[in-house]
Amino acid sequence: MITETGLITSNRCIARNLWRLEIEVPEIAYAQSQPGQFIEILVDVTWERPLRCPMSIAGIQDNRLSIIYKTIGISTHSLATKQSGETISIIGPLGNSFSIAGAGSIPVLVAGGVGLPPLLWLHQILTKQNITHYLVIGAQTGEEHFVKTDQHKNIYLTTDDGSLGRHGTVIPVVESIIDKTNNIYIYACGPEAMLAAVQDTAFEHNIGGQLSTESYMACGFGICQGCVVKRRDFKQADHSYNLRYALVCQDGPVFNMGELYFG
Amino acid sequence: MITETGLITSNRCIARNLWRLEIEVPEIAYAQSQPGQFIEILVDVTWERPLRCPMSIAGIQDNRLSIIYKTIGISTHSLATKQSGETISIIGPLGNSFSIAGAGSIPVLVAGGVGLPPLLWLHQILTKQNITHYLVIGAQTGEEHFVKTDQHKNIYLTTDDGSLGRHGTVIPVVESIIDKTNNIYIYACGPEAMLAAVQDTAFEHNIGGQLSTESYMACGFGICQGCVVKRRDFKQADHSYNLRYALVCQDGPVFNMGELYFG
Amino acid sequence: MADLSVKIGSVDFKNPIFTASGTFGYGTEVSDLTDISALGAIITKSITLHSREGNPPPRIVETTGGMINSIGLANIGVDQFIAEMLPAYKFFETAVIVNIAGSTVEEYCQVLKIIDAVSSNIAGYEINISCPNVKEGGMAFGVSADTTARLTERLRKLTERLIILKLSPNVTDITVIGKAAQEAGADAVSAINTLVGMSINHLSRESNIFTTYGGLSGPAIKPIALACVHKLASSLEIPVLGIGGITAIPDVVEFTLAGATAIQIGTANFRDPDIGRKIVFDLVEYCKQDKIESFDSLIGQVRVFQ
Amino acid sequence: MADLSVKIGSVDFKNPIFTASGTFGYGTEVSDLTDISALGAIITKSITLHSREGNPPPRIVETTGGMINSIGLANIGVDQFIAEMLPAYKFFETAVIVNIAGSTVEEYCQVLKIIDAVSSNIAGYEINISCPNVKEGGMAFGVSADTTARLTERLRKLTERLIILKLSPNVTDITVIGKAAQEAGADAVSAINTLVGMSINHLSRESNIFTTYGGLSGPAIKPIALACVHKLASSLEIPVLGIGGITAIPDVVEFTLAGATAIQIGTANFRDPDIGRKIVFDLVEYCKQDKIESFDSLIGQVRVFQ
Ligand SMILES: Cc1cc2nc3c(=O)[nH]c(=O)nc-3n(C[C@H](O)[C@H](O)[C@H](O)COP(=O)(O)OP(=O)(O)OC[C@H]3O[C@@H](n4cnc5c(N)ncnc54)[C@H](O)[C@@H]3O)c2cc1C
Ligand SMILES: Cc1cc2nc3c(=O)[nH]c(=O)nc-3n(C[C@H](O)[C@H](O)[C@H](O)COP(=O)(O)OP(=O)(O)OC[C@H]3O[C@@H](n4cnc5c(N)ncnc54)[C@H](O)[C@@H]3O)c2cc1C
Ligand SMILES: Cc1cc2nc3c(=O)[nH]c(=O)nc-3n(C[C@H](O)[C@H](O)[C@H](O)COP(=O)(O)O)c2cc1C
Ligand SMILES: Cc1cc2nc3c(=O)[nH]c(=O)nc-3n(C[C@H](O)[C@H](O)[C@H](O)COP(=O)(O)O)c2cc1C
Ligand code: FES
Ligand code: FES
Repeated sequence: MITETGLITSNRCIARNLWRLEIEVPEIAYAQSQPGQFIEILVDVTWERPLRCPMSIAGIQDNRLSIIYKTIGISTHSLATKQSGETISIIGPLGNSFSIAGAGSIPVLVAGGVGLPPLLWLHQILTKQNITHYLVIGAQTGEEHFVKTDQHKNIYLTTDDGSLGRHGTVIPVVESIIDKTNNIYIYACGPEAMLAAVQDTAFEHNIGGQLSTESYMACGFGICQGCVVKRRDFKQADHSYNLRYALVCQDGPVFNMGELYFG
Repeated sequence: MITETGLITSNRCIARNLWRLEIEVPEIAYAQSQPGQFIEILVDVTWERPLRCPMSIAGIQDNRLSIIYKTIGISTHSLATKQSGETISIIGPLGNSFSIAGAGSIPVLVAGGVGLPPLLWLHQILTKQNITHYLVIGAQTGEEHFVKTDQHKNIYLTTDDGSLGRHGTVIPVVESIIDKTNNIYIYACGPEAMLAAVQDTAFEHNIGGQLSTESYMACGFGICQGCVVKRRDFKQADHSYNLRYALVCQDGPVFNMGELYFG
Repeated sequence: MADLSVKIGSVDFKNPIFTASGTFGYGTEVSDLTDISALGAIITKSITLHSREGNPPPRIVETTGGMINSIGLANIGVDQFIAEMLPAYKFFETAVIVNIAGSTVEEYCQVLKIIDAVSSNIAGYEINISCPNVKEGGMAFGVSADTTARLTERLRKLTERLIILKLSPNVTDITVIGKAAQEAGADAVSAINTLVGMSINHLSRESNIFTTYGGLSGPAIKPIALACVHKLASSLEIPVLGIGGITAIPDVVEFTLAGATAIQIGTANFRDPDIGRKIVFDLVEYCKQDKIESFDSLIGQVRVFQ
Repeated sequence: MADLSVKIGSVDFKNPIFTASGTFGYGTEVSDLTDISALGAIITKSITLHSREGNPPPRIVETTGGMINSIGLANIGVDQFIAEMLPAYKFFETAVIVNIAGSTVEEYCQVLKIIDAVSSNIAGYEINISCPNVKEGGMAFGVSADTTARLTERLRKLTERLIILKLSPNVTDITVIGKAAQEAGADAVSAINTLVGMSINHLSRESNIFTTYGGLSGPAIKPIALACVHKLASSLEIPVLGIGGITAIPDVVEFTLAGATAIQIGTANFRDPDIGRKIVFDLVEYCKQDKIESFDSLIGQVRVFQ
């Protein structure tokens, strides 16, 4: 956990309402961040919005960290107006990270919407390490996709409206991968409904994996207790003040398959 | 009264904490604005600050209006970050204006701090019309002065700390002008204490004139009743809901010498 | 086009976008800057029996997301109001609700009687029992259920027109006051008036408001207003008019979902006196996009978890 | 260097910059991001007799200039607190005040007794009678002068350490509650806790907070907090701790001028957990520039007009 003033080196639109921001934050970049971790950005120093904005790390290269964000409200729209050369305060790296599955298992990365950024980074690392894996990306419409389908690289896209890739959710694609592949291990990040469906599918086929989830956060580092999610089995001690809930910001955002209760 | 989206054509620092902003607002510029009138600027569309910022018009040239402002708080500091090319919403022209004194009288313009902008414009007009007049400008320190002393043009500066021009307030200079000149007429704009002193001096020498004053405003156009100043003689009907007070935004900002009660 | 009309008591308003008392003058001041005929109603500055000079300046200061005012019910008084304003209202194409204030039950009654006797152009009265900036009257009424009931009962007997009690959030339980108003015959309540607030200039060490305390309004208070409206709407039968920090369509939708039959725009008028008209325009678009036939079908439809 | 120390009851604090309950955990969580030894005191998350799971999510939402929370007093309970936290406080170079909550007078007393029996490292207790997010306890106490007096009296008998009653702004007259606390023996009061607020997602039409209502905090509420502090300081003899929207030196100065002996930083910690240390640093500078020898000479020095 470091507070650092970052220098914006690029900020551009990469798909409908999706932006990619690159920031020089040497201290955070060299703090051994891992895919799954996130940062808290102080988008504006005014107090119209008192809180920072949590964003998953989408990659780190040398002293630069990147995020990919969707403009949905006040802070994210304001973030999209920032220019290279401006500075911005960042706290990070925060939260836990995906842990690499046991040797021999085949990772299947399942991303929905802005759940993609951390998995893109994981995908990059797996590719570098020459580990065979799948990447399944779901979005509402084709305009939100900025990664290209590539069957040779095992990259599959889906859209809710059928405008690009497979029509429907990511689940049928995941199931077809399960059908033809042994020893797979799932990494999923996306909206709660998707995570719940992925977890159901994993249960059905008795497959292990990790889910990265979101929640509303006031701090991002354990002092507000605002970011709780319900555990299925609440016996495990953690950073939350009570065993029923886990803190997304410290016990997560990555949880083991089966750890969380959705619904 | 017009609401118009203005295009910023320049915004630069002209003295310590003093900035000059130029905006293209054709409709307002051609609405026959006069020195003394002001505009209401929506500095930021966020709601950290809900109200607009009142600023005197410092001049109009073709379709461009300029203001001169001091960075003292949230809105004015934010205004100083605006770049040419950005747009900004303006309501104006607002309030009444200085009326030109009778033929033969010699105008003495007395400005304190950010009371200068409207008088600079008046000075410009008088100069164009070849009307002999004086301009006395007071500031706390020399760093706040951006107009040059010029005895030939009857421009005199004072500073509270003596770092530039005459040491002290504007009053001794005004008195020395009174001493050597007949038939003078005063136009003053500045902090309340200065206006009170000018009014006292005018009374003493039985000199007429006009004072432009400020107050906290919520609207700028008569619907909040927030901007009141006390009248000395409260028998005159005006825009305020009661005769004791006058509205700076509509009955002012310019009042006749002797009209207001200070203290 | 969607049906935007709403009914309060027996009166139909063409849409639920009103302007709040004290933030739109008497409705005649800003005709240069907006078209008031677009609005569902305008609510006048509070009227008292005699013209009031109001509080000394400073009366206004900005705060984070809001502002404090201490106008002190400055107003032209009922006689001048009748002489100058009522005739103008004949030509208004929007409903007018007259806001009344007083320091005694008697004063409220007299003002209402005087206006009611001569006016045929107004929809009704909003009774301000919640002004935090004056010593007499105002909030002293609004914090007591008894006084509220007594005042409402008396006024109810004097007119057939709408009587809307404007409630203060500066109380332990606003529903108690709302119920008192309802039982005494009010047609509706409006909520909220401003919250008691203070501001100090840290440099001069002076209070930024002459009366030390003033009324806080603007987006800063919206969550408090929304809670009051939801509580009132959940516990009363009569309509609730929502007020507090409304600046755009999402706010209007939120207040409506919380239970407001109509809403009032206050502080936002100072930034943009045309905002009410714009919101009415946006509301038409909003209903079209969301395929809403009658906007009033949204009233109270918020989904709460428990 | 200016003297920043302040005295509350018989306890000296090295400076008046405290962190507010529930916004700084137990003081042990953010050692990476700040140096808590700079602070005058930290106030712990509310402690109850048993560990509480708190309210279901969503618990947090942002508003203009503020945020709503409904944590619901989630906490580790007094046993775990004693086992894990008290030992850590031995090594703290800043004072610790333990905030206590309960659903019955008995529960508050038990928690205080248990802690007081084993602890030698704490300066005193802040009694939370003003949490708006839980059904039992909390605010139910804080809105009644009687209950406040009864609770304070009982607690007073149990300890020599500081007893600070934390008051709710959700009342008609906060000074009545403050006086009840003072007369029953409280060493100080702190004000304010959060205001009851609501937020709705206009798209999904759902409440943004599981419990429908939550507590509003942040700069949006600062004017309300300042008014409460000024009223309390003007009517009580005991010190007032100011809380509400404090983010920087001007806020600290304003609360002090209004009458606060010390201040607490809440919501701003979430944006910058180092903010308290920075403010202490800035306070030294401020006093130097303004040639202030003892910062406490500013307490209550606001100039009001009437
Ligand atoms: C650990 C974590 C990692 C995240 N990573 C990313 C990322 O990589 N890319 C990305 O685009 N977004 C990410 N988010 C979500 C991002 O933080 C929110 O979209 C952002 O804070 C919204 O701010 P806003 O002011 O623009 O929206 P607001 O104006 O606050 O809200 C707009 C809409 O978005 C919803 N919303 C706001 N905040 C959240 C939230 N925290 N969770 C769910 N819904 C919300 C609101 O209910 C509202 O409907 C992440 C969130 C968390 C907790
Ligand atoms: C009719 C009129 C014409 C004006 N013309 C000019 C001009 O030409 N150039 C210029 O620089 N300024 C002018 N002002 C003053 C200007 O409006 C304020 O300085 C500005 O609004 C301050 O905004 P802020 O957010 O930066 O300061 P804030 O953060 O609001 O306040 C900073 C400090 O300034 C004080 N302050 C804020 N607003 C006012 C105000 N309206 N009057 C007096 N003190 C205030 C506050 O008490 C505080 O101490 C004019 C004001 C009026 C009413
Ligand atoms: C400058 C000002 C003057 C006001 N005057 C009155 C008034 O005369 N009578 C009244 O009932 N309410 C008055 N109010 C309260 C508003 O009608 C409204 O209830 C309050 O401002 C909250 O709404 P907002 O947040 O949209 O401003 C006034 C508010 C402001 C800001
Ligand atoms: C997330 C959160 C949790 C809080 N928890 C507590 C608590 O457990 N006990 C308590 O007395 N106050 C609690 N508070 C109230 C704060 O201590 C403080 O009184 C309030 O937030 C106002 O200050 P601020 O505007 O600086 O945040 C909490 C506030 C927040 C925002
Ligand atoms: S976000 Fe504050 S504890 Fe997790
Ligand atoms: S500023 Fe609103 S009436 Fe003058």
